[in-house]
Amino acid sequence: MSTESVEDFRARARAWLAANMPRLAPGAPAWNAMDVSEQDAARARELQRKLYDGGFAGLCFPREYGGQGLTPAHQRAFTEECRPYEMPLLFNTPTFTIIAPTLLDMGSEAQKRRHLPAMIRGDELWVQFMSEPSGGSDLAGALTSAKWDGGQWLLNGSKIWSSYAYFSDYAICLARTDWDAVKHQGLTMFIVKIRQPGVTVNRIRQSDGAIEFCQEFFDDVPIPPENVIGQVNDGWTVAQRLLHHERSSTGGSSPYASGTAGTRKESIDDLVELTRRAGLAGDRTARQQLAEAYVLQTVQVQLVDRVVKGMETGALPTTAGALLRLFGGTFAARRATIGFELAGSDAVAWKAGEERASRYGHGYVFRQASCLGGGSTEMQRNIISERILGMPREPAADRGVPFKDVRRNTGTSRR
Amino acid sequence: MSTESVEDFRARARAWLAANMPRLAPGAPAWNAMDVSEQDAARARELQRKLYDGGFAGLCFPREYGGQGLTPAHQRAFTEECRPYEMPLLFNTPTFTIIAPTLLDMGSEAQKRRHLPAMIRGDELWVQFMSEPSGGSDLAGALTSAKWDGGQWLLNGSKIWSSYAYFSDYAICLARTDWDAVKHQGLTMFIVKIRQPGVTVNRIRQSDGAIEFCQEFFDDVPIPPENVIGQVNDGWTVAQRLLHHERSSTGGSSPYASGTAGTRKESIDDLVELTRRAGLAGDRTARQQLAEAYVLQTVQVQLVDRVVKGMETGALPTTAGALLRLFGGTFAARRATIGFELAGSDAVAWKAGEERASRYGHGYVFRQASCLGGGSTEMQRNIISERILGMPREPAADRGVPFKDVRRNTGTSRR
Amino acid sequence: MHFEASEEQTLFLDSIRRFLEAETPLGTVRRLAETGGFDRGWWRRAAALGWTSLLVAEEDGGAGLGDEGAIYLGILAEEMGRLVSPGPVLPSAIVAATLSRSGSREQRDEVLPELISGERVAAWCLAEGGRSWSPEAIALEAEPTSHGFRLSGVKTPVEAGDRAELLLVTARADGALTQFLVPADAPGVTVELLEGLDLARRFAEVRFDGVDVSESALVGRAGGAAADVERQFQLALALASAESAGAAGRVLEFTLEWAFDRFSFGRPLASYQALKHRFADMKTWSEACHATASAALAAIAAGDPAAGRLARIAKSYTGDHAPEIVQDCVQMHGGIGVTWEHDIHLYLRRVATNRTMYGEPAEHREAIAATLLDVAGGEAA
Amino acid sequence: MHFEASEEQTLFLDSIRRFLEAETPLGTVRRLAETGGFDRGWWRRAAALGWTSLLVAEEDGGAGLGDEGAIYLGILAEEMGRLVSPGPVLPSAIVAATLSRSGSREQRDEVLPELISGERVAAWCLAEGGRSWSPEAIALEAEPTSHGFRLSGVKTPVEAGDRAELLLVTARADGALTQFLVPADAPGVTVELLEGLDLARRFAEVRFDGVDVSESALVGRAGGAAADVERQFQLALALASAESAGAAGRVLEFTLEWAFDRFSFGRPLASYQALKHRFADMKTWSEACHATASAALAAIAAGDPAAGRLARIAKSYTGDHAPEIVQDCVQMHGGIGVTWEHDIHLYLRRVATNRTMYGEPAEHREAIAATLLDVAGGEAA
Repeated sequence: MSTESVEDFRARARAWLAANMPRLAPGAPAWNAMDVSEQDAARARELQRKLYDGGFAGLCFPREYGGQGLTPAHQRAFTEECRPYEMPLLFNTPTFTIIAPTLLDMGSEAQKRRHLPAMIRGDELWVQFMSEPSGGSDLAGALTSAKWDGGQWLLNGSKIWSSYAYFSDYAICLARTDWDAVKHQGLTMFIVKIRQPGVTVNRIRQSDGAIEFCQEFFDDVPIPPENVIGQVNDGWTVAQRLLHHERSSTGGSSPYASGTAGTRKESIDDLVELTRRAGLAGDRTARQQLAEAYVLQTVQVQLVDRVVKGMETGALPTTAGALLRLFGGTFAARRATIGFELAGSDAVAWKAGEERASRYGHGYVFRQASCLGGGSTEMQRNIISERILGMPREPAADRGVPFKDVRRNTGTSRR
Repeated sequence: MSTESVEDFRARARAWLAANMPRLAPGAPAWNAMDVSEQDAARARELQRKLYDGGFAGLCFPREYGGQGLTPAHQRAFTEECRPYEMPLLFNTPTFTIIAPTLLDMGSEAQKRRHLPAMIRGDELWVQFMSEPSGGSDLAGALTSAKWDGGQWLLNGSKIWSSYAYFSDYAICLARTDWDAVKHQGLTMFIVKIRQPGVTVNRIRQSDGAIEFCQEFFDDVPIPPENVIGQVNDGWTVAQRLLHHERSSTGGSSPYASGTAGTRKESIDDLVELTRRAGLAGDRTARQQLAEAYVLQTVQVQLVDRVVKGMETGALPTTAGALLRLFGGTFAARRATIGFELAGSDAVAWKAGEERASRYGHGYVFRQASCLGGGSTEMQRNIISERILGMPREPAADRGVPFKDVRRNTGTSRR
Repeated sequence: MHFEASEEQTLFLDSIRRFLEAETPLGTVRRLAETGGFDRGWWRRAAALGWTSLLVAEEDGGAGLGDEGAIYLGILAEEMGRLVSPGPVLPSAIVAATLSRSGSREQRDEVLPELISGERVAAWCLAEGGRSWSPEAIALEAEPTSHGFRLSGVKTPVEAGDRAELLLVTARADGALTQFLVPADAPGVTVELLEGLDLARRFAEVRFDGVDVSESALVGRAGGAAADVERQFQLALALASAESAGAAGRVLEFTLEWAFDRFSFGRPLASYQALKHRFADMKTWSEACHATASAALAAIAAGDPAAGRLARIAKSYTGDHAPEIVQDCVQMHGGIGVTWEHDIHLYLRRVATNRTMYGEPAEHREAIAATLLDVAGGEAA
Repeated sequence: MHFEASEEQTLFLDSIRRFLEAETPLGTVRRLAETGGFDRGWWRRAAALGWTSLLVAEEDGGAGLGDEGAIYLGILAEEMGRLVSPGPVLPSAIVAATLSRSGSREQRDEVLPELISGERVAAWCLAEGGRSWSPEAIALEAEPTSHGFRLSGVKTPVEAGDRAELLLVTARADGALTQFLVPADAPGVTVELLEGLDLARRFAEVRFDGVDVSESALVGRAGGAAADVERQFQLALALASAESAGAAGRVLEFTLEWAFDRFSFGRPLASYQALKHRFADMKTWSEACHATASAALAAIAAGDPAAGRLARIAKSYTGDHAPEIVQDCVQMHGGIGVTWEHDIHLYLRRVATNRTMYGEPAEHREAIAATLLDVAGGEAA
């Protein structure tokens, strides 16, 4: 089967988009991942279905699972063409860029046939149940447990930092199934239906006041055996694939994302407009800061290109996505600081109804989230030094010990 | 015996200085610790003798060891008064601020009576033989050894980074005397006469082209038993006192330093003049950098005051000198960078005979020395986190193992 | 606090800490944030501890500490920072000090006692919404009238402007700095509460639309307020610095506890060298923040001519470093550090606000550069 | 090097590396530093490998790579950085490219072959000793005379100015950019070798005291050099960036080896997490330096209208980060890292020099800000 050339595809996509997808109003705000409602989710499902019906959904997924079997170059062309249109961006992360490729790598044939087409059709939004309140960076230290009981698993415990769980359908969930095994060998990865008795989803208010993340509580939630991904007690292998795809996703190198939240240019225009509005267009220090943000943003895109090619050619190991996460996280934090400094006192006190600059204040308060979400920058530095540079691994006190005997948090100094 | 009031002392010192010490020419360059000749050393000995004869040497040392038994406040007053005069600053470090207080703490009565008055009279300049070519920050990993042989010790090995050894008289030298003991328990601290057969002193050229440091080689150098400081195999206790005094010295909190190389004002005037000469007096970015240097310099002095008082009152532990070393080292590096950036292309290429800006280029090349000499900033961070904040110590692979079995450097990747 | 506190200073510190921990622990601060800021009864009780009178002369009912009151105020500011406390400490102290120094007999006899007792609250109207907070940037016009002056202009942001009964307005009459004490309900004055980053401290925009005041509203003489304004400004810089030093120091303390208690890969976070080294940096910056804030307050207390420069140095250093300490402590906390539930964002909001209020680091550095470069001969004194 | 090198590019890279490792290893570089820079025979042998003709058209005796030659030059520059090599690669390539594009028949027939063969060396006279390296700052005057032009002004620092037989002089005639090819021994030209930080690369001050040149010295037409100058400038920025990326990348490699080999407290340095995390940062910056330099060269090779901005971005990013990588690698080495004996200072001198030459990061950021802010509508293209 011969593949359509990228340029032919681009022309066809352009025409289809113009005829079918809603155009964004000029100057419409870029999609804001921070504040998504159930209505937004319903709208995203509808648009995703539209793409599917037009043959423009799941471009890089295999045809047998509802995709189009095209190349990353086709996807890049489509993402360029769809900029002026409203897109179901909510499906990109984690559903398409993290969960779906993990299922592709590690799921059973039945799991792939059941869920991948449903995602691509817009029927299933997914989230990750990975982090735990007690866990920090140590994902393999999961305390959430699943017990085999009468032909099914029963899930108990709690997960946190899952985005959008309150309107999503399924989750991929890492749970401990053997407490006598050493840490990494007693874990299993499950598919969990979110809307069912025993699953409670609470929303978490962020330090900037927005609500995006959730915490879930599990009380004897039943999971059928066919919902195990990979092998029982081999969940860490699945988790590592998932983390790999997460690094690609947050680093910007995933071929499964379709459309982007704003072009590069829009994103610097934001700071350009702020600089002008603050009356700093002629201020040399402000100009330096603005240019610094633009330089870093440009270099980030260049670094993504380089690292993706390096991984493709084998010049860099597959863990090189950590370079992108580290660069991206620290750049986003720096950008938040520059925005805050450019905004001046408007970011600190503002009139009701004149909140434009206030988001730079809130962005500064929430700044470190960019260095925490998707794996902290500390974890990325560990990965880069240990797996890319081959430096010795950190000594861990939990190796070779039954997990039940590993030391855990003391005190309750969380305030 | 009642002590003279600081103000009376100050008046007396002022009069004596005016009558006896050579005045610095206005605008004379601050003393440059980087480029000291044997003639400079002879001159320092002469001036130190003059101070001694006038009763203004060793102000804070006890009277029984040739000092004046005065308080740090007297010393501060003297240091303020002596600014316009040429002073024997070469004696300050390490002789007065590091070696002498270590002898005071740990030396035998005979050692103190023999050497302290000789230092204060200007007869003995001392250096430290602590670091070794193989050793880096791990001073207790010394490979230089002393063997007991027929009523005396025989020293063999090599030391490095000793300033001024080529014109100094004595050294305090840490050597291994028991290879079967664990690392810290097989060391002994010795007094070593430098000018004697078996001691070879080579000078080391720095990356900026200057020559300050030395490397020494020892070939069966005899040391009499009375030259052991403290107990045999207890040299690490002595070394810890020495390191404590070194932190005070490089942090700027030693009461034994007399006179300073340039006032605070002179030091910023340097950058002010550079800014003007570079035509940047009206450049907003340059002004920010200049002010940053001045802010950091001022805060450094304020931090010294705070930490010294904190140590005096017990609010901070005696290891708090590490805070000053860390601040001082990183500030000096930042200042070198600011100087380099202000100087522009003049610091990178210059006409013969117009080298003024070139020292900012060389200062930049040698920048990290301020974060290495006197204990690297990494060691200071270890000390601060472990001994001030009480965080867990780094695991060391050399604890509880006979030193002869400890793993050492591999390969020869020094280039 | 500085390490040479006298016994009186230590007692004062203890009384503040006891009061704040009992009356406005962080849970209370959060509730106040929802309900509109500090409680008046609370403020009167705080005033009874002497908070409002530290820079007021004894004959005006003050503490009689003389200029040394600045050091006590610094202790208070640090403690306010340690618990992200509400309350108009800074404007109250500044206005009371100036009234005691330069106020008319009537202002001192009628107004000052009510400020000292906490019955009434005063705000200082300084900034005018531009980038600069320096007194040189003040433009609000005081136009002479037959019976006094007419004030026209906008002041924003004004700390505690929404709660103040009295406004100390820094203006220009004939181009020279002049200050007035104006009731907040005077005709032509409009106060609009602003929304803001700090949950416990509020700011307002105060408009003066041709506000007529009589001669008796003058604080000091017309055109003669420069010295008072400079001193007020120095105090504001030094107190904001001390407060940020206190806030960052407290955050560092509880983050260190967290690092001891929190286990990752079977080891406490505190055992990871990469984190240990960052804690070492933060400890150094934190001590430096305390050092420079204390030095600025000591200089103000001593009447040191360098006080203005030292206050700017303190504000620029703490403005750069206190927020960075708190941000890295957020990072140390991981995900919980960016939730509303965790208190660390209260601190981050406070130090971020302090960084901006009374001038950002860059503005103060520019002023410092001016003293180094723009004076003949580069005289830096 | 970028990760999609063609087979030809890889062969070219191998030939460079073999040549430099054999002919100018670091020991040789040190000796050349004492004796006055690169050897002419060495340069002719380098030229025989094609270094001088990468941007010269095939009909002028060049490689015929078209604009893709910029990518080959980038590979060469990185390798020069990896061994802190001497030699006038950058000025030679730039002058040869411009002569091939815009030179007269005579210049292309008579001069270009000698530059390509390495018989003669050319330098580009751009900067004039001020802070700015931008073409806009050029002031050297080309005053029309009856038979040509008279050049008056000073160019400094000029890379390889001391060794060049030919000078490409960027000047202004009637206010418009105009370029001339002038023999270094022309009457009125004075060349003074400068001392410098870089031990292997030399710069000179070149004075033009009323130097009379004929029309035939023009490269292109009078007043019509703006496009050539812009292209030369872009190439210089991108090549300096690539060289610094190569130098910093090499330093990172050998410092990592050092960290594996060096034991402290019985453990290799490489096992300390605080150092591991700094290596991770450095690796990230190093890859980013390579990425941005490659992207700038690719844009130049592709004739992308964004090439000028991308070259400035690359120069500003590498100017900030390559020196910081090398400095932190010095720190990783400890005391030996600040000795003359250790080669790391050769690298530090090179990247520090590159940071300054052709404009510091701040100058390029200012130019980038101008494209963002000063064009109507904020058009950033």
